[in-house]
Amino acid sequence: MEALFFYLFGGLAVITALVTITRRDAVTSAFWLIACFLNVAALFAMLSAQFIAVMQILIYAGAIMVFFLFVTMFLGEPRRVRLNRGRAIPLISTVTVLLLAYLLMRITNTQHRGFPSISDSYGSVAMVSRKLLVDYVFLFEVTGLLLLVAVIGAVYVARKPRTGVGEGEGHV
Amino acid sequence: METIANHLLSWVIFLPLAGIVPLLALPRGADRSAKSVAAVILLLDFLLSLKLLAGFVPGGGFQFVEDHLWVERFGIHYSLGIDGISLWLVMLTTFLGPILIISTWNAITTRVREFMVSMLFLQTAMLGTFCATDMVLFYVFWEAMLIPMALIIGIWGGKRKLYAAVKFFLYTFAGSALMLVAILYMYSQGAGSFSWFAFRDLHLTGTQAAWLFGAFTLAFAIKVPIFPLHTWLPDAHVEAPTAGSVVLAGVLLKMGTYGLIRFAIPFFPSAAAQFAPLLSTLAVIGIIYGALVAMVQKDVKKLVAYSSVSHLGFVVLGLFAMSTESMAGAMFVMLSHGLSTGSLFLLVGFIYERRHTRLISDFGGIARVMPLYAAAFMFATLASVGLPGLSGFVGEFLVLLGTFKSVTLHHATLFTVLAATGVIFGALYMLWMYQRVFLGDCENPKNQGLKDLGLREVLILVPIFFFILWMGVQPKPWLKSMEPALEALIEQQQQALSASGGSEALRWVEITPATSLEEVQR
Amino acid sequence: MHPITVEYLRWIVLLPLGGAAFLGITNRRLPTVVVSLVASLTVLGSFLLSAQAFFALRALPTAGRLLTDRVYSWMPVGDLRIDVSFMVDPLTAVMILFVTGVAFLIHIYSIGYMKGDRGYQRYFAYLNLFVGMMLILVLSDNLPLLFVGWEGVGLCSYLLIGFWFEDLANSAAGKKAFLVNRIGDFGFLLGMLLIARTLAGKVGGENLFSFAVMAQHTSLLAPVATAIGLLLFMGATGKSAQIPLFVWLPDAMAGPTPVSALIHAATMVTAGVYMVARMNFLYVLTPTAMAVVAVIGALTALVAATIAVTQDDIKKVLAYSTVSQLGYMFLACGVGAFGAGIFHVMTHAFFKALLFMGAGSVIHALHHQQDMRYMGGLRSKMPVTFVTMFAAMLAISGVFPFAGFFSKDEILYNTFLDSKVLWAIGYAVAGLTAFYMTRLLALTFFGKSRVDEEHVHEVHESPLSMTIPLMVLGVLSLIGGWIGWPHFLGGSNRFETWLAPVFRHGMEGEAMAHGAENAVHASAAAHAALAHGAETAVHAGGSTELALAVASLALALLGIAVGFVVYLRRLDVAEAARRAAGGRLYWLLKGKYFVDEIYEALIVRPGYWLSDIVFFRFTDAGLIDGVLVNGTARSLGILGSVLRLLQNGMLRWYAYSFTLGVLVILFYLVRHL
Amino acid sequence: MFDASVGLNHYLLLSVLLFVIGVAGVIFRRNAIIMFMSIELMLTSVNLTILAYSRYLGDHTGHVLVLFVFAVAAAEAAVGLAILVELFRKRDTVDVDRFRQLME
Repeated sequence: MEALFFYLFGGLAVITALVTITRRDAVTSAFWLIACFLNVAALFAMLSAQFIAVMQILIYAGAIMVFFLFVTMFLGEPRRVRLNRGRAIPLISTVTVLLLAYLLMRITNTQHRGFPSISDSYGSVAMVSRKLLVDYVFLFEVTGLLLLVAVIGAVYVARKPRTGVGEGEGHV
Repeated sequence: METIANHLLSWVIFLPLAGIVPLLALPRGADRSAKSVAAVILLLDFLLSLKLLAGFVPGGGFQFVEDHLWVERFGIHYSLGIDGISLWLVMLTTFLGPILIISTWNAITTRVREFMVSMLFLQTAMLGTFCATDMVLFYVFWEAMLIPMALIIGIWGGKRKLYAAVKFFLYTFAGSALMLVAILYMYSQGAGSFSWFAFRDLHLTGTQAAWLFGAFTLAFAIKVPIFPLHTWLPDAHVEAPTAGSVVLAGVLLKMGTYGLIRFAIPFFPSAAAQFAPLLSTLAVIGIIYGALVAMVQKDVKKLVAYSSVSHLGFVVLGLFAMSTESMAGAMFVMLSHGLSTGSLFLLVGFIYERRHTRLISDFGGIARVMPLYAAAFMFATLASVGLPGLSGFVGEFLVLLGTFKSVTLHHATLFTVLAATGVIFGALYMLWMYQRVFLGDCENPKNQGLKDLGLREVLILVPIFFFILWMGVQPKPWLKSMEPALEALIEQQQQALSASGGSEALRWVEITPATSLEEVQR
Repeated sequence: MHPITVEYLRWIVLLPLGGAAFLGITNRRLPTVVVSLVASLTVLGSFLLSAQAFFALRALPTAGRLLTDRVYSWMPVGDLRIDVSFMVDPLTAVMILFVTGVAFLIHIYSIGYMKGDRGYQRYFAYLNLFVGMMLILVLSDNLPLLFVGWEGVGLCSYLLIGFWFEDLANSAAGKKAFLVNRIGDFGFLLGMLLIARTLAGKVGGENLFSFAVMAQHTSLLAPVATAIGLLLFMGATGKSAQIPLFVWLPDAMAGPTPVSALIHAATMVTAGVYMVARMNFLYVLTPTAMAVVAVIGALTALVAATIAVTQDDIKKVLAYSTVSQLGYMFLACGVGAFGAGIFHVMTHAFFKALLFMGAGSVIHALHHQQDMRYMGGLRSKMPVTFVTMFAAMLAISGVFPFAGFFSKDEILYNTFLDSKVLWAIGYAVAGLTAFYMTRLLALTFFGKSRVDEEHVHEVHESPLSMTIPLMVLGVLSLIGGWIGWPHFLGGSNRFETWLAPVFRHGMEGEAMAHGAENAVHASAAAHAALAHGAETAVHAGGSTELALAVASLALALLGIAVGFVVYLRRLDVAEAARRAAGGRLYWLLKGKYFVDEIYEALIVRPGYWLSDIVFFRFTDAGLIDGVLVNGTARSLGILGSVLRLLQNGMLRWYAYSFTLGVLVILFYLVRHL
Repeated sequence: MFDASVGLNHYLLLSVLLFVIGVAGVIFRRNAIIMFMSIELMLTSVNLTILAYSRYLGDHTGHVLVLFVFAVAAAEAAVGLAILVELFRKRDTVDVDRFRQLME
């Protein structure tokens, strides 16, 4: 029963991922990626990491992808960009990717190891937050700082040139 | 005065460096005063070094020793000292100092002040190298010497000056990098400190000694230069300004041989004996090859440069023949080569200042137009060719004598015979050049207008020629002061060899009347 | 035989050297009179001092005749003690006397000959330097100091041959002389080194190069004596122009004639003979070396004489004649008659210097015309020159009362004792000498005048300053030989006895060489017996010596007669003879056996090619510089440019290269799975 | 293949697949935004692996780590897109190959 769900959500995740990278239009691929993240969230839940699953949906699917969509809309993709063809790079890179895939699989196909039983409070917000705020409180603070810096950086980079040094008004 | 007395060596070394301060203080365009300040400083330095000479006791080991802690953790000391070997090289450097400055009175016109600064810096570096008895201090001075020399060639040089400067710098630098590795390795082998004595008494296995000897000798072989590594010399000489090539030939080449006799041989006596045949062969090749190639040169300076390769081949042969006469001869050739080739370069410089060309084909019949110059050039040629009665002969004769008598060197006879042919080739290319440049009638119009040597030029040549003659006629004071240091070196060499049971490469045979000739020859 | 130390020997050398230095420094600023005075007086001073030494020596008992003057220690290194010290023994006395004597005469002669020449002072400076160096060579008591003089005279001959350096040919001749000498000196140097090696450490602190010390240690030198002898002789062939190194002497005629007279006739070229005589104690140890010396001497004499017959330039004839006579001297030394060799050196110095100076005055009169075909009939116009040269001709041909007869006869006699073949060669050369000297006289002074028009009436006798030396030497050519009046003619051969002590080793060694190989150290008694033994041999041989003397006199007269007949009466016969003797032989002789051309082709040109193409262009510029040094530089440059391509700014290429990196690392990690 | 329970290696296999797809996305696509998305995908696959192990070990450290990954991913996306906007303003395109500035 439970394996069934795993293959369902796993397969969906892979398929949606594949579709994301093959869409020509950034917006549609963004939506497909959101779908993929939802499936992954489901997988997290199966791993009884409820808090993380919820956070995944909230942050990834919710925040980051929305941000992606916003930026895509904001930029207003002027024209279709063809998938690049006919250059030496694709041939070698497919070989590389396949090789990479083969290698990683070789590493991970360890013998079957089942999951031990766990207490039902495993994965709950209390447990995770205790761990987070007890053992890794310093890292927590630093990450906060990191986010602050990222925000300032993003704002600074993307601000409209007040001094008109660039070639006038952006196209937007 | 008292502080000068007991720190005499440091004063002699760092006086030129101190001279840079007044130079920098001069206003921008004051070329003349820059030159005179530099000349005065170096003259003072020479006079100071005379005090060194006066206070020197031939028998004692290192004298005027100064030893101050420098880097405590690694046992690096600021330690100086000179003995019979380095004394005369120091005197040669300080003697040539003022002469260099006066010789470029009107040769260098652009950026005169910077030129004088680099000359003074070079002088300090050279003196330091000769007096340092601490390996790190030696290495610092050794590298410091490269910079000004490369600048002098690179900035004030001839057409291909950059190529020559870079080649000179990289070539020497690559060699000395290896030496640095060797020094550090030896320190790591428990030498305790970087002092010369600790390194000399360090016990090393056969292979270690061989490799370290190889590293040291390679660095010095490039500097000497020994046969395959000499191609930087002609370029450096041709492109360097007059003063540059005089100091290059006069002192810098002696760094290599000084390094061999001060560091390579005493540190690894068994390896030195083991490699002696190889290095002697290279030396002999150098002698003949240098002379023959000199014969076909079109440019006078290149010819003299290749002749230096030939002369220094004698020095290396003498060093590795390991007998008192050959070592003394080698030291003597160093000094006399410094004077004779130095004066040759000065003379070539004078004619270059007048005609701005060095090609032999541009000259002809100069003797009619400039008789005094022709006579001076003849004197320098004879000294360089090794005419008996001048300093060149004494050195070469002792080297050949020592090599022929040497028992540590196998096939000593073959080496001596081949080296002696150098005597013939020497005369061949010098006289042929002299004939093409000076003799015959002077039909080239540009040559007819040349004026003979001025007072300044004669003033420079007279002291050099005086010493060439004195060293040729009465070499005793020089030989006497060198001998104890060389005796000690050979003594130490023999002990090391007999202590190591005579490495298989060498069999120590005592010459007794009964020994038959072949036994001696083998 | 403890030597007497004196102080004035050094002045014999210092006087001319001082004169040279003084004239050299004040070049072109002294009036000619002062110059000639200074130059001549210094040489005269040396001559007087030499005479004083000679008489001091005569006063000493025959056994102890040795004056020494140790000036200072030259090269004290390790157990080596070389010092500058001079000595005069009977041999040196003879040499310094005639060297300074002839030099003084030539200085006087040069005053007239070089009058008006731009380089007048420079000429005399060089001449004084030469005399100084020659005296160092002759007076030194050890080999290295002798070598100083040896190369010093080589230098002076270079300077003087190329004296008129405006003409490139002269300076080339000078260079050739110096280089060939240098090749000889190379051998000499090696000889010295071999001596040093064998005697090293076994001489106990004395100067192992000094002749006395070497003479005492002949036993040590015995095994390597042959090698040393041959090497030293190589130096002698260079200096005294013997086969194979005689090519420079004929070209040396490019120098002023007094130079040829002094250097290339009387003094420098005899240095080789002096050295062999000085080292007689060594040469007697090796019969093989002696044989080589004798054979080469004889061959050179023959070859040079044959060439001399065909030369047209008056100085070239004399030059080859000198080479030939030198061959005689070496022949004498080779057969052990060192005394006879030195005797011939002295007599030859007299008449050859005279011949050269006579030729000089002829050339001077004919305004530098040296070709005999344009001379003739000068007998009436230049009587003094003619008479003196005639005397010299008779002397060199070996006609009875003249000097040449005695010295040449002694050599021929000693050669006869040693080997008949060499004697035959020597005998033939005597005839040839008489013939070509007569040819020279005939073409120059007899027959109709072939002098070209504008000079013919100007020809007049040379000024007094040139003729006086001619006369003095003319007299010497006559009486010079009497000092060695041989026993079989009732004389006491004072010259021989005078030199005997120096060559005592010679006699003793001679006995040893001929007798059993026992290295018997002759005690005083045995020594006397030996000397006596030699004495009787001479008396017994007196009759054969007389016969030989008469034979050589006859041949000489025959040569003279044939010479006169051929070159005076019937020039056409001479022409016919030349063609009849076969163009080829004549062509060979005229071309001087093409020795120069052979050397040029075999040694000079390939040598130049080797060093230019193979050494410089191929190895130096090409291999070492090109491939190794610049090669590495270029290859680094290429490598750099390749790497630069990787940074092509394409973002996705960077992404790809990251992935590639990951892949490689994974491969490494996974390899053992 | 379908044995009863789903083990650790299944999850690992899945995350490998997702990761590879992400890498392919980054390499093949010329559109910068798609590349960013692929990067996010790669990060998610890594999260999956971390959680799988965390569950296997029965420990919550994995969870904390994933949270941090979220933070970093967010920051990275923000700054990345900001740069993209600025680039777009200069070049009117998001085609990566056009941005050759590094090379000139």
